[in-house]
Amino acid sequence: MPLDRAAGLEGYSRMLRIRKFEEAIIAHHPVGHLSIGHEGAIVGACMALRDDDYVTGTHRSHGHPIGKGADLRPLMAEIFGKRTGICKGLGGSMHLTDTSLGLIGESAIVGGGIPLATGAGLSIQVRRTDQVSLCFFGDGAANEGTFHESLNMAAVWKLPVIYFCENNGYAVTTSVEKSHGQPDVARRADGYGMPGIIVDGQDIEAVHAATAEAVARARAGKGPTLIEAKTYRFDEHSNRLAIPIKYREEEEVAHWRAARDPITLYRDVLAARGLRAELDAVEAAVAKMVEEAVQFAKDSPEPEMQDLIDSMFSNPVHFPADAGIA
Amino acid sequence: MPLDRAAGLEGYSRMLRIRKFEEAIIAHHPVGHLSIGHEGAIVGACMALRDDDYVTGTHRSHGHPIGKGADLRPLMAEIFGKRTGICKGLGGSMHLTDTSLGLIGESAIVGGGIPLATGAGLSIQVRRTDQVSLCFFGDGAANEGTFHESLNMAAVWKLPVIYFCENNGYAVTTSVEKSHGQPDVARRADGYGMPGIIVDGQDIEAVHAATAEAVARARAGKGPTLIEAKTYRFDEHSNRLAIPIKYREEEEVAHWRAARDPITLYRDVLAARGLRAELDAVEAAVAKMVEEAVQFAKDSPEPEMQDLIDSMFSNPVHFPADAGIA
Amino acid sequence: MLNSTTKLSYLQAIVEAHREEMRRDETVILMGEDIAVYGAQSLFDEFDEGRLRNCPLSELGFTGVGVGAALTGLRPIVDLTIASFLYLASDQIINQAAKLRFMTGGQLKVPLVVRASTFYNNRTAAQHADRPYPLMMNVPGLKILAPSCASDAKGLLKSAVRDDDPVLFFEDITLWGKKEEVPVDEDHLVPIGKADVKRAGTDVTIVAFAGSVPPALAAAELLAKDGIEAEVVDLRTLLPMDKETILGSVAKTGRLVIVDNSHRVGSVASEIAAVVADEGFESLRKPIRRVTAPAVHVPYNQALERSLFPDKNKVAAAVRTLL
Amino acid sequence: MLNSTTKLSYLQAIVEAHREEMRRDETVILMGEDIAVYGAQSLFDEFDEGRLRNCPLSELGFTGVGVGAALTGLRPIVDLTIASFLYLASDQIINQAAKLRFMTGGQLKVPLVVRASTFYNNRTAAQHADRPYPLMMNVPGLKILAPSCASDAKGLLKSAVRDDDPVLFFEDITLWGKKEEVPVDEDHLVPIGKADVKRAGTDVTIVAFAGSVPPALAAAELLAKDGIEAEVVDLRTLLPMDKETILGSVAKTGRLVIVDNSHRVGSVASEIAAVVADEGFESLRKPIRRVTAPAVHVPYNQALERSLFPDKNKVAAAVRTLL
Ligand SMILES: Cc1ncc(C[n+]2csc(CCOP(=O)(O)OP(=O)(O)O)c2C)c(N)n1
Ligand SMILES: Cc1ncc(C[n+]2csc(CCOP(=O)(O)OP(=O)(O)O)c2C)c(N)n1
Ligand SMILES: [Mg+2]
Ligand SMILES: [Mg+2]
Repeated sequence: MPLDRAAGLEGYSRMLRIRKFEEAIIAHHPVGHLSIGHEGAIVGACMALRDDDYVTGTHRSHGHPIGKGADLRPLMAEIFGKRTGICKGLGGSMHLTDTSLGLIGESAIVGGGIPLATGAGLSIQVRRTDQVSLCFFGDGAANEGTFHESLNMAAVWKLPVIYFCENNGYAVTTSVEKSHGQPDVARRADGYGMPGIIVDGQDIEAVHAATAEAVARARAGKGPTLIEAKTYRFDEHSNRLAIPIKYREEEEVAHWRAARDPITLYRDVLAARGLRAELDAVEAAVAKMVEEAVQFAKDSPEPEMQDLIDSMFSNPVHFPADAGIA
Repeated sequence: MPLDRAAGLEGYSRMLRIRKFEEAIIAHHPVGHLSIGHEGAIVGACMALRDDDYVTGTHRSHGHPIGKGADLRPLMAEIFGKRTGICKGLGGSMHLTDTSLGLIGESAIVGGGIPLATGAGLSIQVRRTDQVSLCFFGDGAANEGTFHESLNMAAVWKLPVIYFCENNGYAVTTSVEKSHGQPDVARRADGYGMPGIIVDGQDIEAVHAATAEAVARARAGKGPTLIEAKTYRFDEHSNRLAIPIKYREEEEVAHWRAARDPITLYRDVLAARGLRAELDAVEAAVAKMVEEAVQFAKDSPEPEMQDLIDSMFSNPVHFPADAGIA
Repeated sequence: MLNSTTKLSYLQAIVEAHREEMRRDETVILMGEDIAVYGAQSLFDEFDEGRLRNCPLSELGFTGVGVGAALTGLRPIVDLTIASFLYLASDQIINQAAKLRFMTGGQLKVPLVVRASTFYNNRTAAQHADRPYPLMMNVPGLKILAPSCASDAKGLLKSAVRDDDPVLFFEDITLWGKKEEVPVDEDHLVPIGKADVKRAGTDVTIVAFAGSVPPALAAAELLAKDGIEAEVVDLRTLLPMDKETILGSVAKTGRLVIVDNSHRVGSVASEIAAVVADEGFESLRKPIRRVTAPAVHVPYNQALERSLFPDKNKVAAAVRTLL
Repeated sequence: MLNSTTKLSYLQAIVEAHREEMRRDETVILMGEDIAVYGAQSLFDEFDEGRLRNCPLSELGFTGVGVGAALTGLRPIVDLTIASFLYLASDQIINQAAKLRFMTGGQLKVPLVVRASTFYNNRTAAQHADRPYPLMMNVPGLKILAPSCASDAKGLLKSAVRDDDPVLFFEDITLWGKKEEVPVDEDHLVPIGKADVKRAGTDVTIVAFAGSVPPALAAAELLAKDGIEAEVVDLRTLLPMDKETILGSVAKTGRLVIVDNSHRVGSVASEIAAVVADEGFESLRKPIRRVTAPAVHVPYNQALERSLFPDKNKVAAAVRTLL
């Protein structure tokens, strides 16, 4: 079912925030892995969550906090490595983790976040709250042992976890065809006795509907679901990594950019629902947000050694004295 | 299809060798994890292999070399920790590895042998021989990340590997029901685009037929197969580990021992085929083999530090000089 | 009552620490494979299976599940059982547990305890017998404990459960059955980062921990017969190390022997030696000796296996080379 | 021809070593993720995909596949790419590759090379920037290499491929682009286990390896301006260590500074210090100094990250404390 008017506009706004945030990164501070192309999948999933639901993410970490509704300023400051960054400039582009919105770690170790999300599910079950835990991961991550071990545990224990695969068809230069015994990640769910669902990741409302259903199952104590959103990475794997080979066709990239852009597709949907004026307002607001975020980042101070020291331990012992800090 | 006369008697003999070898262990040197109850699965699988095919095994390592046809004397000497042991007394009960018959490692790290067997498959493919690689592992091992990563690679690369699960229903005290999202390991194969077959592990000829078919697929370059043999461990997990809790019903154990013993079941089959006299001869021969093996082990010398030193490196550098050996 | 004690084995003391902490704080849970087999069966009488999780054979996965649970309100104790399985879980310990607080600029805390038993001198051969403490010492953000007796085991494990950072707790199966009087006080804590002088002496400092403490103490008795008074420092915490106690003892004795059951190269003993060769050099009168297992794997054959590990004679002999 | 050389970067030299060894021996294969991205793309022109395996994201699995292939007639080179991913593969390296020959009483050999790049000073933050050499030094059965220049990288990698034991080969990305003249001789091998005196001196010994060699040499130049002649020993092989060269140099200088980019506690530097504090104690005139990265994680912020690692000034300052 479609998102209602307010939710639809908020969804459009969050997708646009991701897009514009990352365009600003390209313009001002080109580092890292962009989510451009994934906005429909990310925001569709996040819109099905409450603020107190947990989320884990990946090295492609910008979209997840923005999708969950995070303030852009500390995120951009983090990209710039500043002290006002969401991680004090210690984490950086691959780790935009805003814990105030339930994010508990964007893992640059591919597959590393899958057990974390599962553990959040265990915590929810033991503490008997009605939260859920949503785990973003890629098609490449689905080949890590952590995927297998985690999904099986979640299934045995009926944990309230949604495993959400952003399947963009490639892990760096390696296609799903060349790295998976068969191409559908969702088809692996049956081996764990878990439902597996495939959804069009470029259709925010389809993603939202599928995720909302999985969230309802999880809150009802019926256990985990694996959702595979078929999506596409519009840019290179990382704008810091030179790719010396051709691993996907230009036509393929051009087709997705032109015909499968989740933002333009959804703009047309909302426009058809008579929301042109509201869309223009959203676009102006997002442009302003991103501008302010960049300015905030530029104006912010660098972190100092003391910030680093303060972030190491909750209960320091013989620290920093014995750490050998010059 | 049934095994022919000679193969049938050889299969019966190998099953009996495993049984009597382990009864001798209980009597003379009680260490380790016994394969009693698994004989039909192990021998049925091994009888489908050539001497030059590779095999990897597990901590429950006695059955695999015997199933492949190994000389019992060095195996028993290894159990006794003697210098004449197949591993010079350095490996012991969990590692009875006879490389002359293609065994390349019995791993006491559960799941650790699965990538090794897969690597042997890769080697076969790169060297373009018509060998195959067979990987024995347990139901518990199927929950290790190595299972997932290895089966997927074998499927993508169409490696000549047979993944053979000895599903005895338990990992130490943990039942499949309490540790697997759904109870059939073979059902996980589809997620890798690989055939998965379930077979009665107490029926040596059924196991042989299923394995022979998978071996034929592999030799024909058609890729890997996952075979799950439903079997049962008649004794405790390990006769060196005290189990303080009740995790399976006595009736269950009694039923399998009485009605599902692969050796008595097959003896009846062969007897019905008019082979009573031959069976008696096999039993006498096996009794003698095991007796000789025990005597050989008892009469053998202990290994020395030099044996240990000689086994560390193929190309020693500053060794043993710098190892700090007293 | 507060000062009364009860006789417990090292393993029983560990189980008691679980019981007391699980009673005190319902966010404490135990996870691991066949946990009942590793001493915890009596806990099932008191706590439900929700807090006593028998895990599938998925070391990396369930350790990461413990980390995720620690990030979200629980205080998990993850039992890896045999320390040789630690490698499988090492990525979640090193790249997640030890780094998440830092990488999030201090937003998160990771109150996680990981238990692992060093399973040597037990005829289980090379894939079960590792003592991998040194592999984790290089990892910032971790605390590493290795007690040598029941009361330290109980007091340190309780401190670990109450600590908000990830703690590795190494149990030594050569000590599991060793009984002694253990305080019953539920707030009996042994501080993390403090060594304990198990025997006072003036002629030589012997630093040991976990299973290397008994041979160190036995060697000290041997040496005492010849009028050599050894001071035995039980490290108890490997990371962060109690440099002050070690350096203080060496300042007094001028001689140092370190006893460590791990492999010689890159051992805990090596780190101690490096610290003293820098910060304690002026007080050193003799070379620093390390009595360790050699850099070879552990064989199945029992006599060969035993011959690899430090014993009182090897320790005493090392001391005598310094006199 | 035999003595002629060609200018290559450190990474190019590594790729050339692959090319030469793959030509020489068709059982040599390369496995890893996106191997073309890590320098190997030119190999695809010459060798088929059967021998150049792009692997799924399954570090533990494909490293174990490499071990299995090594047991059965191949000589695989497994590229783990970034060294921070080594933990995921550590079980197959430690429990299988390093132990299988031993556990089978010498029946098997494991001619495996595992490559890993230390990816620090590169703004990739804590989960990418580890230098985990020390974590592997405690493992018997392994050989560990860490070259500091293109010709050593080529010669050592070729020796590693020809070695019948498992070898860990650490590349240092701070050196990847560094060019120098490299022998073209296809049998130019650098022996495993031999250090190299990169600069002769009489006043102090500076031991370094991989990315810590450039600051060590730069510090030596600084010190030379003040008439202090430092001898710079490039370890090249971390395991087994060339104790003879280190001890020989310290016997001459009486002073030792060790430079190591890994975290201070349980570092490679600690092991070297321990060896010298025992076997070289008599020649030591001053404390042993370790110049290392501190025991904190690597931050994203570039200035903070740079400030953690040894540089020529820190090394020179450490030397001056010994004069
Ligand atoms: C354990 C691990 N292996 C390899 C890498 C290097 N790496 C970073 S991203 C990536 C590809 C991940 O692919 P996928 O999971 O599909 O996510 P995507 O980048 O496509 O969003 C790789 C191989 C890593 N960071 N961690
Ligand atoms: C990685 C690892 N984890 C745990 C253990 C301890 N352990 C030894 S055997 C075993 C159970 C294995 O179960 P399964 O794979 O079903 O084999 P079975 O013993 O039933 O034949 C366990 C948990 C181990 N040896 N290795
Ligand atoms: Mg992808
Ligand atoms: Mg089983």
